[in-house]
Amino acid sequence: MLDQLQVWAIFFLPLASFVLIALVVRPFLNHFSRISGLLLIAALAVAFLLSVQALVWTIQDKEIVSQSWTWLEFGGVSVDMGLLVDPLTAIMLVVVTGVSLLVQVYSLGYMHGDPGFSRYFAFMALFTASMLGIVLASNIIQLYIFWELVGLSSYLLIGFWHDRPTAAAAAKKAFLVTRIGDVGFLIAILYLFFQADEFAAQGLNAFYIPDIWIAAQPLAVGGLGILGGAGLLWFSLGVFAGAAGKSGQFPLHTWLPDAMEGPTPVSALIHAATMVAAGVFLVARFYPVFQASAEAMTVVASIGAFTALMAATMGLVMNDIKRVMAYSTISQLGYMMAALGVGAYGAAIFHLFTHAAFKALLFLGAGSVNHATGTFDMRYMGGLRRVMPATYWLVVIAGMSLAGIIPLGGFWSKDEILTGAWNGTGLIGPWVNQAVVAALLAAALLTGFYTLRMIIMTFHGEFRGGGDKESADRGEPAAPVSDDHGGPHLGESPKEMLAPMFVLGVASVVAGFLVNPQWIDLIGIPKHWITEFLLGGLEHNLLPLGVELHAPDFSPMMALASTAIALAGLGLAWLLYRSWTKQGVDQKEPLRMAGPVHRLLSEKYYMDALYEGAVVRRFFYRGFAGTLDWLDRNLVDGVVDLFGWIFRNFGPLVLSRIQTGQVQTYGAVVVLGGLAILVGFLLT
Amino acid sequence: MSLHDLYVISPYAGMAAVAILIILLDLVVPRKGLLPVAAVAGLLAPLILSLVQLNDLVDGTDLLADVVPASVLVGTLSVDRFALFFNFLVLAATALVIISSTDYVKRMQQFRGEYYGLILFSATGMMLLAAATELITIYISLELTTLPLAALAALLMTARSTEAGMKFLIVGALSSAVMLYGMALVFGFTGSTTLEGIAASVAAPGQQNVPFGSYAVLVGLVLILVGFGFKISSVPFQMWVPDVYEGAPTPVVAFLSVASKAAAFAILLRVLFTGFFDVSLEWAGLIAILAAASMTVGNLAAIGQSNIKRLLGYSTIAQAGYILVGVAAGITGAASGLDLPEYADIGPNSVLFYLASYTAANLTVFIAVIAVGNHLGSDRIDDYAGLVRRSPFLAGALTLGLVALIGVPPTSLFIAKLYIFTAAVDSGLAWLAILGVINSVVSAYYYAKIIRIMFLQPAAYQEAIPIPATSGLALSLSGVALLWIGIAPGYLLKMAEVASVALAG
Amino acid sequence: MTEFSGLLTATVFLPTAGALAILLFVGGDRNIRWFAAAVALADLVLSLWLFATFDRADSAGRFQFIDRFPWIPGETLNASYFLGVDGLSAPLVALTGLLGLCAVFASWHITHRIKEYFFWLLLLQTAVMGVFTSLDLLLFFLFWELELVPMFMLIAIWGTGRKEYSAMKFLIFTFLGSAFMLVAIVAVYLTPGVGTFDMTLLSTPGAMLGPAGLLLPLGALFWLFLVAFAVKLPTWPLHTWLPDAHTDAPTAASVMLAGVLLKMGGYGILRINVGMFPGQTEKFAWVLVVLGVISVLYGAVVTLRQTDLKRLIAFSSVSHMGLVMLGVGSVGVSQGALTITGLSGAAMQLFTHGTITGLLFLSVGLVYEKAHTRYIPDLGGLAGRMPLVAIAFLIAGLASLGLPGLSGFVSELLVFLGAFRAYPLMTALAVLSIILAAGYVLWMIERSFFGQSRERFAEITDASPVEAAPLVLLAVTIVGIGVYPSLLTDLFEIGLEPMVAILNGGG
Amino acid sequence: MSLENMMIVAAALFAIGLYGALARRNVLVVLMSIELMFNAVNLTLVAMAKYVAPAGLAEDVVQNIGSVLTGQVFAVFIIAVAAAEIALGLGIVFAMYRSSGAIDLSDATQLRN
Amino acid sequence: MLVVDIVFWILSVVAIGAALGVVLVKDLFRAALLLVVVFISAAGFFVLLSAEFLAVVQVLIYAGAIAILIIFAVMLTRDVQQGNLPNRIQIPAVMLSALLLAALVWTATQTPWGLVQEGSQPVVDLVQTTAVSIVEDDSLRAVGLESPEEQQAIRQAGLADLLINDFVLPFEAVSVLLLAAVIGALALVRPRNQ
Repeated sequence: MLDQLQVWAIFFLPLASFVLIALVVRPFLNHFSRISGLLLIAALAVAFLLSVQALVWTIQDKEIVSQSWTWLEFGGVSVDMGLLVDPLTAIMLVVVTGVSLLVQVYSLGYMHGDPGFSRYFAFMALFTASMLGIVLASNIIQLYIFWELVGLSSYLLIGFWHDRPTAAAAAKKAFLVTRIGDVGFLIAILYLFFQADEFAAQGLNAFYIPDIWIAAQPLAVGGLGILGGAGLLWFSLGVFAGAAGKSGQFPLHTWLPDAMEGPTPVSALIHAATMVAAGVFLVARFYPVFQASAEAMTVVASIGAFTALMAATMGLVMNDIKRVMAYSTISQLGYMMAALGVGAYGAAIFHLFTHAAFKALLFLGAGSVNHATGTFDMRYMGGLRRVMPATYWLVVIAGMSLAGIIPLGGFWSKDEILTGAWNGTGLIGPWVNQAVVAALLAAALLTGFYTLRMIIMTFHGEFRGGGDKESADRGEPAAPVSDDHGGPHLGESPKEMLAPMFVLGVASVVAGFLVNPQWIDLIGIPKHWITEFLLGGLEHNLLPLGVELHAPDFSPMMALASTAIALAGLGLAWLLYRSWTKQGVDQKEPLRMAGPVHRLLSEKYYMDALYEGAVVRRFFYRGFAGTLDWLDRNLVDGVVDLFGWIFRNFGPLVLSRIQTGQVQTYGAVVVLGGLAILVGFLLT
Repeated sequence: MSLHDLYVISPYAGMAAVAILIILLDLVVPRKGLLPVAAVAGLLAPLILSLVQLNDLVDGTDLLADVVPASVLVGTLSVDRFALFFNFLVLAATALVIISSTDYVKRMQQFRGEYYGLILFSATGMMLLAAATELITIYISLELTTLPLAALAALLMTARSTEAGMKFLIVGALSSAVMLYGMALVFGFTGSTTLEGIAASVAAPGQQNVPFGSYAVLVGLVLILVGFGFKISSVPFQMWVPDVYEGAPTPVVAFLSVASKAAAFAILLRVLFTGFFDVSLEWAGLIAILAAASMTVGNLAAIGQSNIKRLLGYSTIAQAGYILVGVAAGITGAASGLDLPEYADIGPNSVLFYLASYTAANLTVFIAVIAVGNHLGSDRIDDYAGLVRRSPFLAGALTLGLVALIGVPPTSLFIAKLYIFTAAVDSGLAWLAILGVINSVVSAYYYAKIIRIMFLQPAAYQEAIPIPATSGLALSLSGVALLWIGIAPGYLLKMAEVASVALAG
Repeated sequence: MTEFSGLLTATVFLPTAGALAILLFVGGDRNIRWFAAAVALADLVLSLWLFATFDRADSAGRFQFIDRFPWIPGETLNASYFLGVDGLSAPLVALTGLLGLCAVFASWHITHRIKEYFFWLLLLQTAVMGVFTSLDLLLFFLFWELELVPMFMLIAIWGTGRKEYSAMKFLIFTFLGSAFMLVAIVAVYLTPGVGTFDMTLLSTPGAMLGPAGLLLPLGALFWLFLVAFAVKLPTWPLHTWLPDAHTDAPTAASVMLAGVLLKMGGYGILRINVGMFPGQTEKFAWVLVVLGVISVLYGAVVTLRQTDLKRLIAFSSVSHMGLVMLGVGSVGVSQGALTITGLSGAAMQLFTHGTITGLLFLSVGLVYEKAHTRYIPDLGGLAGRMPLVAIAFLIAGLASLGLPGLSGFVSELLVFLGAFRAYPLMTALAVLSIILAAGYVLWMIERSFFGQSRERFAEITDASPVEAAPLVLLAVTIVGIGVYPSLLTDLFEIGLEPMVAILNGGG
Repeated sequence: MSLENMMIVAAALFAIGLYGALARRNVLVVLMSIELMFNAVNLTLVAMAKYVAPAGLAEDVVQNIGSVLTGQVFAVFIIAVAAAEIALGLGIVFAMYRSSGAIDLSDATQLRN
Repeated sequence: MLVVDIVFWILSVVAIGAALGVVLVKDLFRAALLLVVVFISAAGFFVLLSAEFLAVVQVLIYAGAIAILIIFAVMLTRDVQQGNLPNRIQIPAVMLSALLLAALVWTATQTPWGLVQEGSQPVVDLVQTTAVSIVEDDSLRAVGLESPEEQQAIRQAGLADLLINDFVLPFEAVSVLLLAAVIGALALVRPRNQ
């Protein structure tokens, strides 16, 4: 009972902070808005500790008895709000509370002086609570609820500076694009209810996640096969659509770069570490279902790999530091999806874990840089290495981790994905595995390139004027584009900001190896601890499909290859950008020599233009909706008004001809009427 | 004539006597304000007499039945509940019209006695009409109803008023000539002028393949219907209505639109149901078509009218159409595939109920129009702009009346329409019911237009419109009546039901 | 035959009494306002009391708080005054009470002909309450029609824009619809062997199949009723009165119109079409679904094109009310037993949409009152100037797009779940509307509340306490239902269970 | 001379009266024409009284003999009413003449749509 | 019989001709005079139809009173007369009248009228003429009425008797009607005070 309460507390602590901030602090204590931040940090600190506690319990295989609360009951099925704590959950709990805690501490400095300080922390609290809700949910509808609430928080936080039109538009776009995916998710849920009677016949609840796992186990291996065949495939694809929307997978990735309009810590927490990873989590959560469908797995793998590669190419040419990171995030999420698709379940979550650390750090670094320069445009940065050395080195560590340089965290997880993909699980066709590996390796090359390009443009060379120069170039009066309201000041960031970055830096360096030692049992941590731990949890829940559920052994060849490729990417960037930094702002981008390709990439493959310009605006909004609206105004109403016109003009047009005032016509009509009646009678 | 005969005709004689007394009073009393008081007080006489008769009727169907020796009145008159129902209706309408006229009549320096007298004469005719069962009596009563109204229409002596009187007289005389020819033919064929005798003759098998059994009855009945059609203002005999309504003094129009119409429907029912019941399957179709035409033409024409009296004229044509639905629905047989007609469960009683409800509603409207017109000196709808500011009471009452005419609950005509359309559906005339309902919707357009103008348009003048106590009283009475019928229609329904039993004999 | 507890009668007629009192006794703008608010509050308390004390036990009668006595006795029109609530109507009565109070508060700024205004407003409330509680068809129709005049007046006098045209259109459309209903009511009554207007009797299986056969085919009756309700709901293609009426109505009228008047249509479909013609409902379920899906999608698409805030919300109502049709269409389930899900969702949608559009219209009313425009391209940046209104609008907007945790989600989910079992493909199409809904709601919020705040809105102030009261009331309801929907669904299920049982038994 | 012949002559008079009532502008001519129509009806009625057996006459001529006069009675009443009608009609003609100075029906069209 | 027929045809020609004159003659005064001719020929018809009493009434009321009234009216309104002009709907009026005539003639000829049996016709004629002649026993016997009871019944049958018995109600009503009409007419023609 106590266990259960403690786990619930992880969720309720941030929620309570949200309620407190929204209903008490913001309306009544807004002068002491700092309370909001401290409140949330305190809550998250406790939540983090409880999460660690939960992790420990899970490791110890301690059953956390969960009671559930019936939220809604209809048609013989009840929607019970409950807890589902398995290894996946436990790790996600730690990641979410941990990163969130650090980001909140960072925000304390970053958001200092913003008039919406309390609102910011309220939203952050809501987000964290919702994210934890997703992670803890034992019921698919419960999960969907928090899934949407996470989308809401993301919307609110991207549009935090709602007076900026771009931020408002980006928030809307984020919500809308993810919602397209959610339609799939929702239809998947509807399909479950469609089958609810068959679930019930086996004593299962169609919405209870473990029951769904059971239902999806094929008859061939002794499962129930309630979900099977086309139904299972469509269910999986529906769930994946939801995941793809949240995780920015092609073709629903376009919202994520725009989402960088939000405050940078938001990008760090939501659009790098946690929420976007929720898509990966969702697929992982329903992995037992996906696994039963080779087609679904193939789709997940191909989309993931393709996204990883494609997003990386766009990352090459961006000038906005956060957009580079955003494309990088999409790319890395593609890695994770691909990993899930090829069956490297443990590796995918492991990568999620390491990625959370280094990508959050990168974003916080970007925030720090912005804090100093007042811009996100790397063309106006440069030379920051000297003024903010701590930031510089932390970003370098995170960057190298991203690029996959041994022995940083990113290396280990990426390597395990590649190995897993290379080995395959036999669930999907081998050609898919090969294609995935090829795409991921190509992406690794590009990752190295854009990472170093970003570091060089930002930190090396001469300082190129920052936000002031940018405004001047645009011909705007010095309207600070800066996030923070203290005004740019070229220098190191305050301690509140650096401290969390430092913690993340440490994590980026050591965590990868510590939690997942490849060769040896390291100081009591067993080999392949995290992947085995996760796979253990998974094994619990599914019937053997003849699939090897163990982490692949470390493959030196793969490690060598990936490292070489990463280094190649770094080297290429060094060659191209080393000299560029010495010159002025107007220097031509070296990549421009790629000509149309550069343009294609800069224009993001014209996908935004296609979606927003052609499909949504021109075809749908102007064409389709416009036509319907016109018809609605003119056709239906027109007919109605026509009747009105006829009625109104009956008098003037018809009546005045007959009702002339000449009384004898009246008499004539009387007689005519009588005669007409007679004739009528005689005719019938 | 025996004493009993005198008792039987006493309400009618009483009414005529009141009329004569008022005219005499006019000659001797200098204060003309007493006249309406005397007239309304005088109405108590026929009222009480009618009540006494009603009391006597508890077990019988007709005051003249079972009288020994047989009364000389037998055949010409049937003082039954049906007739008494209309006595009360006509008396109520007459009283309200007289009360609401008092202010209006002040315009006339002279002839106030004649005015009230003629109204009372006409009312005498109406009451007789409801009781008449013989063609000659019917004809005389009809003329007694019509001729004073023609004089009244012209009584303002303005060009418009005399034009209205003239039109009413000419169309009226023309249709009564046509009707007379019809009566002659019917008389000639059946050899009788009593409805009873006619019914007996009509029931006999006639010529093959000739509607109504013979050309004489066919042509005769159609020509008679022309005359009645003129009185009830049914299409296509309706064309005089808007002109006369516009030109005649408003209280007279009010009287014309309710009492005269009610009496005409009474005789229509009496003739058709008592005299021509055996051929009813043939005339029911005709009545249904007339109903459909009246509703539709009346409503379509009313849209776009700018004079409220004219609009109400068209509206009354449409209302006649609704009532005709009830007449047509009185007969079943077509629906049940029978060769012989049968009395419908709901038939004439729906007509009676509708007439009473309509009287309350239309009088409410007209009394308000009289009061407004008196002050404004205009009947243009546009001049009603902002009425609600100038006289909330009048605007409210007028709205109530108009809403009732649309047929919106909880007003009298809602139940009445419901009842009459119920009758139609029950008699297999669902199409007519649907058409009627659609027509009600169309009518909402122009009734609501008046409401809209009263409530929405800014008033050209701001000064309040005083409401004379008499108009206030009359409005309250009719308004309460229409609400009362709408909310608790049980009693009136019962009365109508009992009254219509007399028709079936 | 005669039963009288009086509570329901009091709930229904208290506003009328208040209206008459205002007309006759209360003077002074301030007094009138507060008096109206007191009446509305008292009525809310009564309706909540009904809601709270409704006996949910299995043993309790289906209809409770019955007030009944003969109204038009006799053979020709055997009607009674018969009020009562069941699980379906009790929440709707509470909703009416709630929105009634909000409407009074929303009318605080009215100074033009204030006496009449509150008279009509309170009268309207009686009419709507009457519709939800009548158990006699004739009485039902009476209240149904009674609502017309007050609404017409409210739009035509206190409206804006082409108010008279819109009021007239509203009147004619609704009147036309109810004309069909009247014919149906009469035909039902006259069906040999029926002879009653008692809705509880008519809802028993086979009640309409008299021994001597039918007067009109059941299908015809079903459609006659449906047309009336579809106009009110409104369903495509009978919806065109709604945008005009909403756009031009004053705030309080919009609130009542969208909040409860449209619900009368949905209630009618559930109570009469489903309750009395279960077989026909099953037979024509596919038509309902097709109409529902068209309404949902068509409404949403056309909504996207609107530039007037109120018109936009109005069209979104078309879309959302399509979901009611869709939910009712769930009875067309082809395999397995029918569950209550879809119907329950439809009923929930009535309630939740009532609160949501109510709140939307209240907020828009405040925007219009302060900014003097509802034209979206002219607005912008209002969130900074009127955060309270912006939050209220945001909550309502998000609820409207079906965000979990807010009330709209529950009803949409239930409708989709229920309908998917019957018509998976059509329902999947309807699910697309959640994208469109997000599109127009967020676009509206973005353009009117977000963005740079404009010079000319510099003087705008946030909602005053009186203005904020209804916002808070509705926002709390929306969140409350979103978090704890069982409060309502349980009750709706009590009300709908007998219908489902009949459908399953007869199907 | 027979019933048919008399009726045909009466019908001709009726039709002529109708024509006059409908097609003549002068209100006095119209009134006269209406009198023609009444006369035609009277002729018809009297002819019927003479030639058509009233109800019951076939059974017992003597007992029901009074009913052979019904047609004539009808005619008497019509004559009386016609007199009243013409009197009132002329009254209205005078009133009209005084108020608008014209007795032409085609000019009396103030009231119209 | 021949004489009666000849008279009938002469009267018919006169009546129809005069009636046409009434509606067609341009001079109103002549029209009014022709109306008198029609009235008098109608009285002639009445005599032929054994309604002597009616013939008298016809001459007295129509030719005597009504026609004189109309002639007065014609003379009083002489200043505004432009003669007897047709209006615009003359052609439709002719057509309508012709159609109505056709309908009425058709009805008259196609209806199986229940005619008086040959044997009863003399009795009927006798009764109908009693209004203006004294019934002699001879004439009663001449039509085949022999018994005193029958003779008594015939003697009692008469218009006056009917008017105060079977038709007493319309009789009283028509008197009220005449009164009302007179009051109405008087109110309309009396000079105004102002």
